Amino acid sequence: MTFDTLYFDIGRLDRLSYRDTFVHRLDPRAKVIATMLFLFTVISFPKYEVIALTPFFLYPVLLLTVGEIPVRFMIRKIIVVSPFAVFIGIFNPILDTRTAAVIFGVALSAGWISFLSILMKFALTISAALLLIATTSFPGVCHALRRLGFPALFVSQLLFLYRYLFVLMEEAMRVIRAREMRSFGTRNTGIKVSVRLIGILFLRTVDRAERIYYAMLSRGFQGDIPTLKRSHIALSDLLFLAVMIAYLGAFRFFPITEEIGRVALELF
Amino acid sequence: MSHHIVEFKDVFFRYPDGTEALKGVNFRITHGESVGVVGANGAGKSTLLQHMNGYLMPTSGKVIIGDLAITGKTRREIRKKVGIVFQNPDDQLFMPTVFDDVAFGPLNLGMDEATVRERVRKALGMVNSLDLQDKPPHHLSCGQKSAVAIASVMAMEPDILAMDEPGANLDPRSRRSLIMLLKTFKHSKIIASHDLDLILDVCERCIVIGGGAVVADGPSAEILSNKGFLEENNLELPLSFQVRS
Amino acid sequence: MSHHIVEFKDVFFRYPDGTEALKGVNFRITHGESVGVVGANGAGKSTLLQHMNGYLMPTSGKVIIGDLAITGKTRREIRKKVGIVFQNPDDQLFMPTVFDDVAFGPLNLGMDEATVRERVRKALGMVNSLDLQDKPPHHLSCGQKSAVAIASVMAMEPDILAMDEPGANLDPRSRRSLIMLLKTFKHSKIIASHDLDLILDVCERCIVIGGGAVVADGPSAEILSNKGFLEENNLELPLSFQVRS
Amino acid sequence: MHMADALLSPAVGTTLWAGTVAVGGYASKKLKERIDDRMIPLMGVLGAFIFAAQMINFTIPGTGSSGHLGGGMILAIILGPQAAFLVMASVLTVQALFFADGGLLALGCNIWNMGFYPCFLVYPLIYKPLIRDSQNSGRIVAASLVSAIAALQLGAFSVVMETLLSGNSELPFGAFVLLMQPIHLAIGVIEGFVTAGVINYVQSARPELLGNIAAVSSLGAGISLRKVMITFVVLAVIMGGALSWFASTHPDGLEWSIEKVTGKGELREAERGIARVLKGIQEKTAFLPDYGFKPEGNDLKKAEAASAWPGIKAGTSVSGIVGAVIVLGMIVLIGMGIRSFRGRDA
Ligand SMILES: Nc1ncnc2c1ncn2[C@@H]1O[C@H](COP(=O)(O)OP(=O)(O)OP(=O)(O)O)[C@@H](O)[C@H]1O
Ligand SMILES: Nc1ncnc2c1ncn2[C@@H]1O[C@H](COP(=O)(O)OP(=O)(O)OP(=O)(O)O)[C@@H](O)[C@H]1O
Ligand SMILES: [Mg+2]
Ligand SMILES: [Mg+2]
Repeated sequence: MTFDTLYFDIGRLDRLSYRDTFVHRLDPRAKVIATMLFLFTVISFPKYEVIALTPFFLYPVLLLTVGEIPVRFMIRKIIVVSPFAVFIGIFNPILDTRTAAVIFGVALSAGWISFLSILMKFALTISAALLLIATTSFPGVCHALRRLGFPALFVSQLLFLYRYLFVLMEEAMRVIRAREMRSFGTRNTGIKVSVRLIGILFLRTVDRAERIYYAMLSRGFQGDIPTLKRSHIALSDLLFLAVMIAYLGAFRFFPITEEIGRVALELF
Repeated sequence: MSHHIVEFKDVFFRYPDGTEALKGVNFRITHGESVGVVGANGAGKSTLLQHMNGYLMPTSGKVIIGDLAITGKTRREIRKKVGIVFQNPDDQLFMPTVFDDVAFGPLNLGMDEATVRERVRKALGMVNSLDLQDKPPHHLSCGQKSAVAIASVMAMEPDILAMDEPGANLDPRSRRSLIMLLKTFKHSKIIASHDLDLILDVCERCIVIGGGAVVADGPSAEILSNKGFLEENNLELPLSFQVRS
Repeated sequence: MSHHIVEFKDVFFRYPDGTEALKGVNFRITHGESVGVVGANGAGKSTLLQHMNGYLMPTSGKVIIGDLAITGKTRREIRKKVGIVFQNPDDQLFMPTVFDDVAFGPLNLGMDEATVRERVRKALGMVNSLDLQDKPPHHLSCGQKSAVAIASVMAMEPDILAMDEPGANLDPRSRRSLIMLLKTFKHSKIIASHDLDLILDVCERCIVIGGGAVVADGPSAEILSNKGFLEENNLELPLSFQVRS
Repeated sequence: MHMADALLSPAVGTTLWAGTVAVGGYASKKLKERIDDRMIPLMGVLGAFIFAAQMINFTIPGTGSSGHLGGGMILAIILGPQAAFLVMASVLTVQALFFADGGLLALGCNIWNMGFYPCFLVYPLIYKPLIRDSQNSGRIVAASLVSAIAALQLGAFSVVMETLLSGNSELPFGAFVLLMQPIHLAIGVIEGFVTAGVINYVQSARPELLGNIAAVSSLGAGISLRKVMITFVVLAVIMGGALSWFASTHPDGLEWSIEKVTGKGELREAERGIARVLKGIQEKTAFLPDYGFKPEGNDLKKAEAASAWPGIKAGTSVSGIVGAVIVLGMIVLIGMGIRSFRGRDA
């Protein structure tokens, strides 16, 4: 079942985020802001840009290595998820057939270039998002959002969602197994039984919410979820942001990659 | 210290679907007592415990904690005094990390940061779980969750502690440390459980619930050794009293 | 009758997130044996049980039921032989009424209506729950749910029965009738539990799991009376062996 | 269907983020005014429920392929529009972070497409009027079906618009629409049946539940709200359209100014050593001039204008490729370096 692996993947991603490395210790706000800037910069490149995108791989690679995130796991996640961009992008080579370049006699259409650009943007944006969560625990991201001004109500229920995601998914998994166990390969995956299962899961969820609410009340809950400040912006965070902005700015506005290529060409 | 008193006065409770779960419950627990609540499945133990800080309000009758009867107005006050540990720790650990969860109560009580941190440290230390504090509860084992759930209630330093089946799903060693922990808790406590051996170890007094009412109330050692009576109430002798042939 | 044999051959299992839950489990259960599986929280008992009908497939090693090794192809066959009762009965009761739930398995086995009715009647009778048959599972008490969950597995008349913590949350009398029921089940059975007294009552043989491997395997009476060994494994003597001062 | 970062232009992404934040802020504010405390855990846990429910796959009759619940409609029916919108927003946030569905910039679009339409358009304008206070199961099926289809069609159409306005895809409007809408019709039908099934089941098993939750939260579907929301949609579409039209016809404002600042645009080219060889190769490979420097290549005029300096352009491209290879090589080396350094540490 593919969803099983998806489930375990998020479990793994979640565990990764509780490591303790330099990147993990950075303030979540700094990482959220940096990620958004990064995404924005990458997306702001025009359709046919490929070369100028290359330096931006430095950021995920650094996070990956300094944050000690397993490379293969990340690559697999990036490849597996969200085929939508690729699916839509693949039409470009088909539809945009103007010749953009002839390399050793092989004509390269503009569509391929824009498709390559989409693929690179895809890899960059997806890995940035995954790395954000892998190096910043989900609660960390939530607290960052809260302190960046997102409504308390939204953030609290995001935290609840996260907390019970695993509980409920495991519950669903057990129910599915129970059904499987007594189905004996008859295709009992019809909508009818499934809808029942979902219905039962729903009822249990509502009951659970009630019990959670009681538990909260019993510990003095009065409508607001209080939290301790868990992090302070440190010098390293500011430094990180500054470097990040310089890095993004430099590679966005100056054709550094080409310069490097030119210098290299001159050297030979 | 009258604020450690728990009194049920002729409490009736009907669930909205019509089930009569409590039918005239009467008892009084004074300061420092530890009381076991036992009874068959569906006897009304959990229902009774949920009356202790006003989740459920009696259909008729009164629940008095300290000097206050529980009403819609007083229950917020009363919740600061009574700590309840539920049957399923997953329902109780609702914050995303262990630390946040244990800190939730003290923060709501309006304590400052240093005090909160101190409270959390102390409560987690009590259940030997200090090293779990940055973990998210969903990556804990069942037994660890139970321990943290207890810590999260202990952090509020309640005057009265109520627990519903605290020992289920614990392995024998963890169960034993729970018993030790409960013995060191010096205020009033009420423990509902099917584990009569645990009740016998922790509680001097025992209340037997049957069909929504108190059918016996007295010293644990006495009640829990009355075989005939226990069997009438879907119970049996604690296992450590049962002679194995 | 070789089809009642359960054999684990060097079974390793790693959860996809990297947790090594089983690290080389070996044992063989022959027809009619009843075996208890005990161990600390997180030792791997539930993981082991879930290998018995192919929910989980070994990362390496083999699980053999009867004459068949469990593979993707054979597990469908094997599920007809092995009935598993989960830790939480709520996970197991997914149909809107008790009757539908117990009938679910037999219907899927392709039986005709009369046989299905007969099976349901018999299974519910076995756990004294015939009168519950029209109720929706969410209105049952915890103990009643456990009973129905057992019936829903029994209705398939499995050759091999596996149960995970069947006694938790049952009141002492229900626990006792569960013990009686298990004793009357004549085929092979495997029971994972922290309730060592229950294991001692029901199983002649006992397997102790520690850190994902079998650390002891032998007669229950022997293993469960070895205090030092039990304590090494987060266990303790069955309560009925503990002398109360 | 999740919109993806890679297809998005900054203008479209920002516009929909702005719309989403506005609606989210509005929903939080409205909800806070009348919320019952117990809604907070309920909303969160129901968000988790959507994930759990999605694990329960089922076979779609007649096709053999499998489908699962999306969730927008069911949440709207159970929680009412504001709360449902926030829950949907959190579900999609978790999907963007943990499952990498879409991405963080596209999150604005996705919340809009899958949250706004079912909660603020379809629920008050279609579901509510169809169902009124009826508890008739046939009526629930019909209303859910129509609603789910409508919500998904709107969402799919938005994906089309967002993609096209972003300008990264070459798909013509007609083909794209023909691709997306029918698929989502099928998905909508399934979503509708499942939604109805669950609502009906809850109705029969625990009728009090639907009434209770709805009573707390679904008062908000008033007329004024509708107007506000429709204005929002119209505004968003117009703004998105205008902005990305601007973006696609004019080069990025910033880039323009950079070009002016650096003046020459290109440094003088040196022809030494291997560069001369490469120059030879490059004469054979002849890059299309508009590639690799200026933004929108589909703008033919620009391409023609740019071809006025073919030599420079071509040179840029070759050094560009060399640079790219070097940069990527360095990145890989840095990565491996850190890794082996750590390896020795450990
Ligand atoms: N939410 C509810 N709605 C309706 N009836 C309920 C509800 N919860 C419990 N009951 C019923 O109230 C009675 C008492 O239930 P309660 O949970 O208090 O029993 P208990 O003594 O805790 O049992 P157990 O030992 O199984 O935990 C039972 O008959 C039960 O079916
Ligand atoms: N779905 C899962 N994903 C990852 N790890 C898991 C999963 N389920 C269990 N584990 C881990 O596998 C190990 C064995 O777990 P298992 O549930 O088999 O223990 P157990 O012996 O049944 O414990 P308990 O007595 O608490 O029921 C534990 O370390 C547990 O954390
Ligand atoms: Mg109870
Ligand atoms: Mg287990």
